[in-house]
Formats: sequence, C-alpha cells, structure tokens
Amino acid sequence: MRGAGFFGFWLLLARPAGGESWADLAVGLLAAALATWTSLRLLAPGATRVRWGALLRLIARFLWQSIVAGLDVARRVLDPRLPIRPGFLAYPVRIPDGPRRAAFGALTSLMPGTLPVGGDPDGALVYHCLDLDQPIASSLARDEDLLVAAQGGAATGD
Amino acid sequence: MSLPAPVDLGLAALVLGLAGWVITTSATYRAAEGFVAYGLVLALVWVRLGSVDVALTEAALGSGLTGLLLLRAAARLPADDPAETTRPGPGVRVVAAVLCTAVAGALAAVVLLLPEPAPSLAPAVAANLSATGVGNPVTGVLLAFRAVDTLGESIVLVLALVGLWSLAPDDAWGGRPGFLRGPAAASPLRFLAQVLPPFGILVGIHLLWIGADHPGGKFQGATVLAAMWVLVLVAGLRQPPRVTSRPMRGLAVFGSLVFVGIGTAGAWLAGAFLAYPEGLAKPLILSIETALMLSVAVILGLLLAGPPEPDDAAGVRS
Amino acid sequence: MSDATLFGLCGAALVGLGLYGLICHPGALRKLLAFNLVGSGVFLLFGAVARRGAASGFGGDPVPQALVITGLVVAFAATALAVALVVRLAQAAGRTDLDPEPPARSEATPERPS
Amino acid sequence: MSAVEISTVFTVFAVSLGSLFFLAGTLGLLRLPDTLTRLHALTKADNLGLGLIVLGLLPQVSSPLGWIGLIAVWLLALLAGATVGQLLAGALRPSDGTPPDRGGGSA
Repeated sequence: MRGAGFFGFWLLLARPAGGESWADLAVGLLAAALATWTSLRLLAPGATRVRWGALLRLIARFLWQSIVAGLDVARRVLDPRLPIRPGFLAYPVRIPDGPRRAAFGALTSLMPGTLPVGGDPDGALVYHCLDLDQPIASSLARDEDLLVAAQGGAATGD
Repeated sequence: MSLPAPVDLGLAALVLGLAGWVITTSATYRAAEGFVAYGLVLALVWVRLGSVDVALTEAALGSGLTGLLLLRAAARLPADDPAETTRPGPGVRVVAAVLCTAVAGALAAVVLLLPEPAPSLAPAVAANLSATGVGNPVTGVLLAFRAVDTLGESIVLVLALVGLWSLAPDDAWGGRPGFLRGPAAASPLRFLAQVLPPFGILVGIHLLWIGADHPGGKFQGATVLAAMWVLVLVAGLRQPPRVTSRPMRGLAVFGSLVFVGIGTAGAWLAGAFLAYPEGLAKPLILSIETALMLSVAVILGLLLAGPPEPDDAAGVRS
Repeated sequence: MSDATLFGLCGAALVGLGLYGLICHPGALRKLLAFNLVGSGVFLLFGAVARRGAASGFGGDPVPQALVITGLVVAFAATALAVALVVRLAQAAGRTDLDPEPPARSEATPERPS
Repeated sequence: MSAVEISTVFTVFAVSLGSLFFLAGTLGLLRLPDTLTRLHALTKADNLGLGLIVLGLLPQVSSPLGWIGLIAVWLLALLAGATVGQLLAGALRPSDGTPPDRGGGSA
C-alpha cells in the first residue's frame, strides 16, 4: 500500500513521457522499495483501518477550515484596530502521545487561530490562540473526533 | 554593452549585503544564520549564471549542510568565550580594510580584463560528450574528462573523516559521534523525521538517476540522503553508528574502491587508467555514480555527526 | 556589463569582505565563516569564467562548473574538519580565539586528558 | 468565451487571490505585536495563499500526474510549514506558561 504510494511519487518526479526504458522503471521500483522499507522502519504501521467516509469528512473540514483560517487572519490583519486577544489554552487531548498526536498537532496548527506550542505535565497540548474569545476548545474537539474516526479507532486505543 | 537585468543587480546587492552581515554582526550564532540565507541567495545567483548543477549543490551542501554544521558548532561554544567580545583596534582594522580592498580591486580588474573572446572548453566537451553516452555535460566532465579530480575528491572525503575521528580523546574511541545528540526532540520534529525520509530517498535517487542527462547527480543526491539521515539522528529516532562499526566503514570507502577498481580495469581494457571501454562508458559511469552516492551520503552524515564521544558523555555533561 | 561581469565583480568583493573578516575576527569559528565567504567568492569568479565560456549550446563552460562542484564538496569536508577542531579547542581551553598568549583564566579550566 | 479563456481567467483570478493572502500574511508579520502571533499570520495565510495558487494553476496543466504533482507540492509545503511553525512556537513558549501580555487590542 505504502509502496504503491511511493512508486506513484517516483512517477511524479520522473514525469514519464512515454519513451521510458525498462531501466527507468526498474530504478523507480527499487527506489520505491527502499523508501517503503525506510518508512516501515521509521513509522511502524498501527493496527488501524482507514475509514474512507470519515477521512473524506476530515479532508472536507480541513479544506474549509483552511479557507476560514486564511480569511480570519487576513481580516484581523487588515482591520485598522487589529482585533486580536492572544493567549494560551491547555487542551486535554485524548490521542496518546506519538505520531498520531503529532499529526493532530500539525493539523491543528493550520486551523483558525490555533498554534500548538507543546505539551504540559498533565498530558494536555498547550495552544497559543490568536483570539481567546473564539470557541477554540469545541473546534479542536471536532477536529480530534474526525481524526480519530478517520483512523478507525477509539480515542484511547492504538 | 548592455546593462545587467534588474534582478541580477538585486541578487548581487543581496549577496553582498548578507555577506556584510555575516562579517559585521556581533554574535557568532547570528552570523551562522546569516550564512545559511547567504548560501540560498548564492544558489539563485548560480541559476542566473546558467549552472543549475552548481546551484543545486550550493543550496544543499553550501547552505544547508554547512549551515547546520556551523549553527550546531556555534551553539556548543562556551558562552563566556573572550573571542566573542574582543575586537582588534582601529589601526589594525583600517590596515586590514585597505589591504582587502586592494585584493578585491585587483580581482575586479582581472574580471574586467578577461580576454575577449573568452576561451572555452565547451566545444571540446560538446564534441566528445557523445562518446560517453551521458547527456549532462557537467556529469561528463566530472566522471569522464576530469575523472581523476573526482576520484581524488572522493578520497579527500574519506581522509577528512579519518582526520575528524582522530580528534577524539582516547577515552571516547569506540563511542558514538556526539555532535547531533541532544535533549529529546520536540514531537513535531520527530513526526517530520518519521514522515519525510522516504520522500527524501526518492528525491535523492531521482537526482542521481537523472544526473546523467539533466542537472543533478551523485553529490546532490548524496546531500539529500545525508540530510534525511541527519534529520533522523537529530530527532533522536536512531543513534549514529559507533566509529568502530565495520559495515559503516565499509560503506564509507565503497565508492572510492569501486571507482579505483573500474579505473584500474580501464588501464587494462581500454589502455589508460580511468579510461572506459567503448560502448560501456555510460553503464560504468552510472555504477561509479551509484557507489559514490552511497559513500558520499554516509561520509557527509558522519562528518556532520562529529567525532566520537564517550558513551556516558550525554548523561554526565548537562 | 554582462551578468558574468556583474557576478564576477561580486565574487571579487566577496573575497575582499571575507578576507577582512578573516583578519579582524579573533574567534576561530568566525574566521571559518569568513573563510567560507572567501571560498564562495572564488567559486563565483569561476562561475563568471564559465558563463563567459558559453558555447556549443551549453549555458556555460561545463569544465569550470564541474570544478566548482568538486570544490564545494571539498570545502564542506574541510569545514567539517575545522569545526571539529574548533569544538575540541573550546573543550580543552574554554575559548576559541587563536591568541598565542596563555590566558589567565585557563588555569582554572579543568583540562581533559587526551 | 471559450473553455481556454475561462480557464485562463480562472487561473489569473485564483493566483491573484492567492498572492493577496501572501500579502496579508506579510502585513501580519509587520503589524502583529509578537512572534507567536506573527507565526499565526504566516502559517495560516500562506497555507491558503499557496493552496489558491496551486488551484489556479491546475487548469493550465494537462496531465493528471501534473495535477497530483502540484497538490503534492502544496501538501509538502503544508507539512514543512506546520512543523516549523510548531517548532518555533515551542521554542518561544514562555517558561511559566503565562501569555505574553502585550499588544492585545480589544475585540
């Protein structure tokens, strides 16, 4: 599965024009195999099944929220009064520490008004927020629910 | 005589400005940061000069890896280093400025007085490139017409590594390289180091593979591979190998050995050291490139990882 | 003025700037940074020569370009070795200037056996 | 209008809009009071700006591989931006966890 993805990425790089030799293809397969091996060693696959429906909803929400986030920042910056109320907020994240929580951090760093700055001793993620008056915690909770659902598991299971 | 394009003027001004910042700023760490930016702008200059091969090397090696090396070194220096604050007196500085202006002026005069029409080996390369079966003239020069230089360079890299390791104190020998070890990396960095390397491997092999006919090649590919390895090391996902590890040492000299082996075979089959038999030039060049890329990637990574340190060093020093 | 001449002059200026830094900074790491500037200035001179030698359908003379690539790799190896020396010097002496006079402080600095 | 003209207009529109967001991000860099809030402006506005530029360029590329390639560029830039943004933010986090209490204009 990952191997096919990496071979696809190779094709993107190589841009086949139709005049390839077998050698080109063989090198591509070899490169994809190496990449897959590395990927499996660095990031062991968990026992998860991707739920496509939930994944599609997650992607849709991500795209929509990206637009909202960009517009939100642009509006605040262009407003002569500069309406921001920055501050920190600890969000008790349910996803256990590891690659998935990192993925959640990366995802939410692109969402409107939130930027993870690290964890705190209680296991929560600390966010820097552009405007504390926004309903940030509930928005984060929705992101988290969707991410967990897309990975086909309960929030605590791995 | 035509005027240079505004973009060239802007790039030249930016390069000189950043170089001035590297020289004049007071803190070493900031100077190293400036050097990274300087290297990236310089890569753009190389693109404007029509040398995409050099631009790729400059961006990856000159700016990226050298910058990382200098930044980590600057962070390790003692904070109360007297070298950070002392400066020579105004007399010395004026003399130095006059002297350096004279050197730069002489070089500038040389540039302005370069012979016209410019001598060039490009026609000679173009005439003989087809014999190598390689489409990228720079790769042709590196591995066919001036292969001795490249062989020497691959050996210089091995020697640099030997020199680096010989700086280790006696009690550290047999330990693991220590420059890249540090406190536990932040979770986003670990995530990046888990996700990015496979893509880097694909890009590195791609650069090698197209290097025969397009800009790219073993050095650029090796730099990308080394960068991925260093990312994994910095993120703490893997430990660098012990300096006594035999597989790692073997990999480091593998490229030079293959190069020498094929070169010696050429002396026997094609009549001269490093000559390639007719028709076999391209596959032989590709084998050398592949072997060299592996070795260069390993050596670059190890050069960045620094000399070995005692096993308990990370725990004791704090 | 062609782009080759412009960047050639730029390279000459970089050599001068780097040389000045090399002389005027007491810290070894700063000297190393300055020396890298000198190196890139020399490479840029090569680049100007390569650009002027554009012929036979190539954007530049490939021979100087190949030499610069070789030079960049060797420069990196030399820099790595020099950085290791500087770090070792800092470990041993607690300072990185190359002043031959023994500093008063260094008596207090514990010397590692080597 | 022919299909080609429509796609050209779409490209010009989307790319200009994307550039506007880059401009907004830069303006945020200048106007916002501290580095953490500036990071917000950069990561969010550049994500949308680059996304719009990629969207605008899609009709100009004929092969499906080209489309996926453009989208891959966007995704890799997102990964890089998100990672670097978090790393910088983590480095800038005040050690006692109190908000940097300055420049907060009332909403």
